[in-house]
Amino acid sequence: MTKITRRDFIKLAGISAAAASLSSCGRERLLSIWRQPNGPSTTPPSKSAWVPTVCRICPAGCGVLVRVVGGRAVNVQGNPRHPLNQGKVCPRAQAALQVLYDPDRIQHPLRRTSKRGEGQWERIPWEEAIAQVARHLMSIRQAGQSHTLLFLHDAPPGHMQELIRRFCQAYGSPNVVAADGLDAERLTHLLTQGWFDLAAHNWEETAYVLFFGGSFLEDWQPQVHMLRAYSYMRRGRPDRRARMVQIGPRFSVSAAKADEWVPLLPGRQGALALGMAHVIIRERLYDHDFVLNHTEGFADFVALVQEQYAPDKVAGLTGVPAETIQRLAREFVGNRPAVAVAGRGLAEGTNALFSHVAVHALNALVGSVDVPGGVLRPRQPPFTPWQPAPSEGPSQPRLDGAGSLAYPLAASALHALPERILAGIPYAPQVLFLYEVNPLFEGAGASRWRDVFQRIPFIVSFSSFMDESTRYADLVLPNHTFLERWVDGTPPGGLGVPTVGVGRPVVGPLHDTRHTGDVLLTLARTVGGPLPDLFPWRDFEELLRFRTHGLFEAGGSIQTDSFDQFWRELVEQGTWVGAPYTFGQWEKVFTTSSGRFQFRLNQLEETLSELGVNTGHLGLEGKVDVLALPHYEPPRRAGDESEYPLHLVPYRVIADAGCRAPNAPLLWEMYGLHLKEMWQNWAEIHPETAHHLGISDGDHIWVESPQGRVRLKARVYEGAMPDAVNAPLGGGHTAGGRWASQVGGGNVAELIVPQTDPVAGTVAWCSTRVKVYRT
Amino acid sequence: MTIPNIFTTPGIGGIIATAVLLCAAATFFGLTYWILCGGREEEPPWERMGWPYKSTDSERRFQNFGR
Amino acid sequence: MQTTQEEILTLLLTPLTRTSLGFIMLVGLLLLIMAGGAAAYVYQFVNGLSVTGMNRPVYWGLYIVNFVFFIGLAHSGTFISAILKLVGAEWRKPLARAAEAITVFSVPFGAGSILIDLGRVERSANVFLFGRFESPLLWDVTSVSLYLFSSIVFFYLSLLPDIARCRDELLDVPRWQHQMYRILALGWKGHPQQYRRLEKVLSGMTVFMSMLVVIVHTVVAFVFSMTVQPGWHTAVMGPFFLVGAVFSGSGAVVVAMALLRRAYHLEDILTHKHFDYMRKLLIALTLVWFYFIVAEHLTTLYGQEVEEMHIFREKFTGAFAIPFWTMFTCCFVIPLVIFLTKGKKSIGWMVVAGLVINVGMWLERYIVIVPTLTRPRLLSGLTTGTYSPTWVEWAITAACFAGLFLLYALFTRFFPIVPIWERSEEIEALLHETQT
Amino acid sequence: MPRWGMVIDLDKCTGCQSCTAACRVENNVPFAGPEQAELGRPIFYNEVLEEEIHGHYPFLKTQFVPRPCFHCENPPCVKVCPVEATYRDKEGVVLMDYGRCIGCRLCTTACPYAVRYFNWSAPQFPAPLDQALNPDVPARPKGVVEKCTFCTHRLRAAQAQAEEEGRELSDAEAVLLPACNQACPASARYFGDLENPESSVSRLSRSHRAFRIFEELGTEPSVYYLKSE
Repeated sequence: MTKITRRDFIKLAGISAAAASLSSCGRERLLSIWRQPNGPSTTPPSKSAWVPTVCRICPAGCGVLVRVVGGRAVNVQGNPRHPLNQGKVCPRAQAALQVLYDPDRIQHPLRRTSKRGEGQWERIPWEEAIAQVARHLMSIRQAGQSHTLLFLHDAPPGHMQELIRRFCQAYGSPNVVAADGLDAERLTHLLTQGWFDLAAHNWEETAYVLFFGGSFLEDWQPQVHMLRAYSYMRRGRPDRRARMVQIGPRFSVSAAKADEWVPLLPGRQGALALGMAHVIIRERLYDHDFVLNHTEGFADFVALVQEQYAPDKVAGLTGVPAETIQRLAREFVGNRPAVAVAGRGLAEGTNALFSHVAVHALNALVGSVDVPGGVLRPRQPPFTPWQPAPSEGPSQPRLDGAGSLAYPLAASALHALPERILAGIPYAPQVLFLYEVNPLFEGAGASRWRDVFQRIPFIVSFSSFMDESTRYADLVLPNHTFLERWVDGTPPGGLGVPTVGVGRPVVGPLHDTRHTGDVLLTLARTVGGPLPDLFPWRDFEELLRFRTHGLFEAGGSIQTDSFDQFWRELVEQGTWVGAPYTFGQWEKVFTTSSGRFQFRLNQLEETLSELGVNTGHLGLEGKVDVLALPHYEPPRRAGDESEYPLHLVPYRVIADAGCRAPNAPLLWEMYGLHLKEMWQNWAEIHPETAHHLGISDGDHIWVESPQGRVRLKARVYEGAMPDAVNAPLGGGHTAGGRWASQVGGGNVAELIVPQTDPVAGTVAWCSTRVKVYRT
Repeated sequence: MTIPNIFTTPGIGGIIATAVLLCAAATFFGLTYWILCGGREEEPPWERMGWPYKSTDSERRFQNFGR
Repeated sequence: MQTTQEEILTLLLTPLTRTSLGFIMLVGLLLLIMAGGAAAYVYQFVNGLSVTGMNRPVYWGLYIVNFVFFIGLAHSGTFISAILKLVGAEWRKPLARAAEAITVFSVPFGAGSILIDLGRVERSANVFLFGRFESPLLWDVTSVSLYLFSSIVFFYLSLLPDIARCRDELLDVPRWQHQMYRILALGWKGHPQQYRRLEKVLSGMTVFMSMLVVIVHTVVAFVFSMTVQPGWHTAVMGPFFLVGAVFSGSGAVVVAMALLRRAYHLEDILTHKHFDYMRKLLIALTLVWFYFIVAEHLTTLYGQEVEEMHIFREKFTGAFAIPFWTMFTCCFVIPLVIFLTKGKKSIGWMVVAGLVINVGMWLERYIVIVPTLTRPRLLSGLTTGTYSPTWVEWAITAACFAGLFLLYALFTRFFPIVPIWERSEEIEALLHETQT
Repeated sequence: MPRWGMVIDLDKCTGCQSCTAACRVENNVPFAGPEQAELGRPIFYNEVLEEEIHGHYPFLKTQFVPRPCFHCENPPCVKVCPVEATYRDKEGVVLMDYGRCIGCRLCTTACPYAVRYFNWSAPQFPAPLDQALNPDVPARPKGVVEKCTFCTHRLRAAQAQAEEEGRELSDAEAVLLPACNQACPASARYFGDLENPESSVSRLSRSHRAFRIFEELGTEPSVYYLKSE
């Protein structure tokens, strides 16, 4: 009883004392908006609303609920309704508020008044800005140069992406270049199963997972789903604890959480996978039914594998002991359903495609395709189709060479652009649009993009932040942050079931910014030609309503009588989920000509012969006969071994939100959990290597590649391979906001020699050699 | 109010501390006064405390060791 | 040869009548340093403790070190005058006041250091408004302030007759100074009865003070040893702090004696004999200190308790090896050597020893407090676990020491630093005869 | 009278730090910035600790340990506070009274888990970042200690609501109450009433995997961990 009276006593005391403190230092008045006189014990809860929307910081598009109090967004939580994250969020989503309220955001349209990159700007009204862009587009169009519009974007799967594609198509430019580097996986599925998309996984049932390359707990799409899957596979199913093996160059968080870590240099995943395939085939452990009924070209595959990838030989290629290869192979077939996954991170070398193919072949061997616990083909949401935009005039080749001789199967090859543009191949771009992409920082060999930008007469950035690339723009049309605008998203990979997230503006725009979707629609109307008819929607919301009508017809998780009702529900729930996944729809799973899983990559063969590409031209070592089979294509490494003895292994940590949240102190302060680094970029070096190089923990070192050198903090780390240097991408900004540019250490992307996979056109993040020395 | 409460209740500690110091103050004042009173019972109290301040030859003689 | 009362009197009282240029310069310098410290504190008050080198987990630094050190230093006076009086060491008499002065002037800076260390000093009243007696800090507040209080009174009473003496003898001093004497003398008449009572009270208080000394520094140690932190949570802390305190205190007394002796030409009063007594006393203390440090660390070493050993290694071979071994040399090796060799003859060497001991003891406080904090039980990678004081902390520390010197200098300038009445045979006799 | 406690499953934990982030957003914890962080002054009510990597390359092992305040039943910090600015409320949550703390930092040094943090300088939320502050949680002034509160403000709100509806706070509601639990993608964290033998936390705290940090100190933490095996 005395205790309670004591509490009251304290309250009084607290108030008087707090009053004293208030008067004492004026600085604290900064916080006066929410000042409470006493400790948490006495603070009343505030009335508030939870507004559902879609997190647009990473491409995954988790459903989130944002707490709004008195017009302020004050908290972010997962949306329990959204099947992807089911009420959970990762640290990046938590940073949403600091993106919204970032003091360094671009607050209104800007026009450059000084030389490029000098950062002199003048504010201009939106109408003028848009008019200026429109003028450019129209003049180019009249000159029959529509194709010289280059649109770089990293718009996550959703209608911004669709709109951008459609806009360029309608305008008459093939040059929409997407920046997400996951095409190798998509292509793998195209070649083996006939559809171009990331795979979904049925983790609920999986019993054994081989992760090749990237870190599945730090750099995966969709991340939160993977994190949830991890804990479910570990403890969600009584007495069915999944076993996980992380194969990769770094003792990452994933490697630490996996049951086993198999160190393997990047670019060698293919060899290891095929070595395992050899064991599985030799010991006849593969899934005979599946192979018999659902695959084609198995015989050729068997022949090749048996001949070329005996464990001993593979051990030579990979440095992984033959015993380990055999053990892993036996474990893999021994614990079904088992899945082999090639990383969605930065794990790839110049042989990205063939690494993925080889790894995916393992799934086919054990029949883990479209079975519970296996690899699924994600079903796409049934949006209302819009009539295709006819691009007028002669169709022009793409600037990045995707789909041409250069990159036969590529959809887009961002990192091939600089070279080609600087060489003027095939023609010179005249207008550059930048949406949620920052090549001057994130591009391989980032700084070389500066020269590219110099070659382009007119550059427009839609960025919300004054990042490296935007600094080089002529005109900035700042986008709303995602909490201020209509957003939608369909998770890349992840779930089999069709899933759509939709979000309305959570708070009114803080500044004089505009939804880039609306801007594009306005442009479409202004530019004229066929565009106005192809873009009849007033704004992005209307566009969403139009497209989601299809969902209404399909029914799914929201069953209503009228569309308006449906739309209201959709916005209220923030998510729509389609029909549950049905297994065994083989016609959907294998859309190849044969309707089977292709061990022999016919389509590759055909495309190559169509284009008349010979393997030598692509710099592939695989002979013609093996080229169309899952085989090991040795990675090309930039930099001479004698001069650059170490392999550079760039990677991403979970707190790295990329160009959509470059300036969130929350994330920089939890940047390097593993190495206990905050506000700092570092390079991990194995103790012995460090000893040889005379480098000790915490030294400042230069990491130098043929591309350039950056200064980093050396961290002597047991979990680095002796002949590798691991360094995180993400830190080292020189622009983007006060906090972004305070992060110590250089930008690791500067080091990457921009080599690409000759077939898929993806950049080889992990094929650069470096040397390391003290500053 | 139990014994432990004496130690854990906020305020009581302060009271104890203050009490101790006040007692000390009282005692010390008392002692000082008592000393000064030595052999001066005839004088009024305030003069024993030295008010108003003055020094007379008589005392000086006593102290000057036959100077 | 025995000097007469006259000479002694003039010897002791003349300094109170004139100010040397050197003195003025000294005061000026000290004031300057204090001004610097004050500025530093204002800076700290405005910007918060972030201007110091303290961090997580090293939540305490120089300020707390100073606190413990000054309180320790304070024990010199009480020890010399009170405890030695109890054991009836007559030789202490001329030293007593010099020593007590150190007490009276260093305690305030000890207590002050705590206030300086507070994150919200303007709320320090809360300690009385909401004080919980369970907290060791409250024991500190109580005992230290009581200690300060009573040592001032004790000091003042023993000073009373001599102030009266100044009042009556020094008629040619500036008016305000004479006024000061008159007021402070409280109309003391030197009546035999007064002397008798004074004697009674003083000897009574010595007992009280002696107990207080023990309590106070043990309690200071409790602030640390009551926590469960490795390196702190040991019963030896209390006694060890106490001994350390008396140790550094006595060292300080030697230095003070020598300085006064030189400054005010007291060669005949503070004789080699006194220094020799102090030397013997200090030898004993050095050995006791050694005994404690061995006891403490041998226990740890033998027990091999993991967390304790972390701290142990940090001290002996790790990040704190240099201060630790410096501390050991300063507190044990150097003093012992000096006392057993040069110190016998030369006062200069005794001063050196006294200074070295205090440097050593300051380091010991540092070694006790900081290493434990740098190595918390539950390690967090985000903590550096290092501590390097900033200029603010150093400035404030310097100011504290300057303040101590200043008060001391001013006191010696205006009051006889060696008790007059306690030495005068008449009064001795008087007291003696009246007792029988 | 419930006694709130937490259980954290180290086997599930993926070291993603969502808990850390969610906590900082929920509780208006200021960021330190590079300089202060360098000095070891950032505030993390809930920090994800990592066990020192052991074993020899390539057979390395480590473990991620999310560390909130352990809300001990016998809290060393509360004992030593001279002004009862920190106290253990009747439901077993160790809280701070920012209005009263004098910043002596005796509690921070007394806590064996170093979970208590000090505001070395006035928290900074450069406008418009201050717009994002959570109205339910007081912003701390400079010079006072702060710590994990088990999101006591959420707890009170939930209890108040339950009371309105004339019922007890159900275990299902409690489990995800603190911001860290709600965010945790791996669902590795549980919150609830340790007094109630039926609650998930007390059931888990009896599991053979359950342990507490530094049991030997007799602080009786209310936070249990579940070890991998």
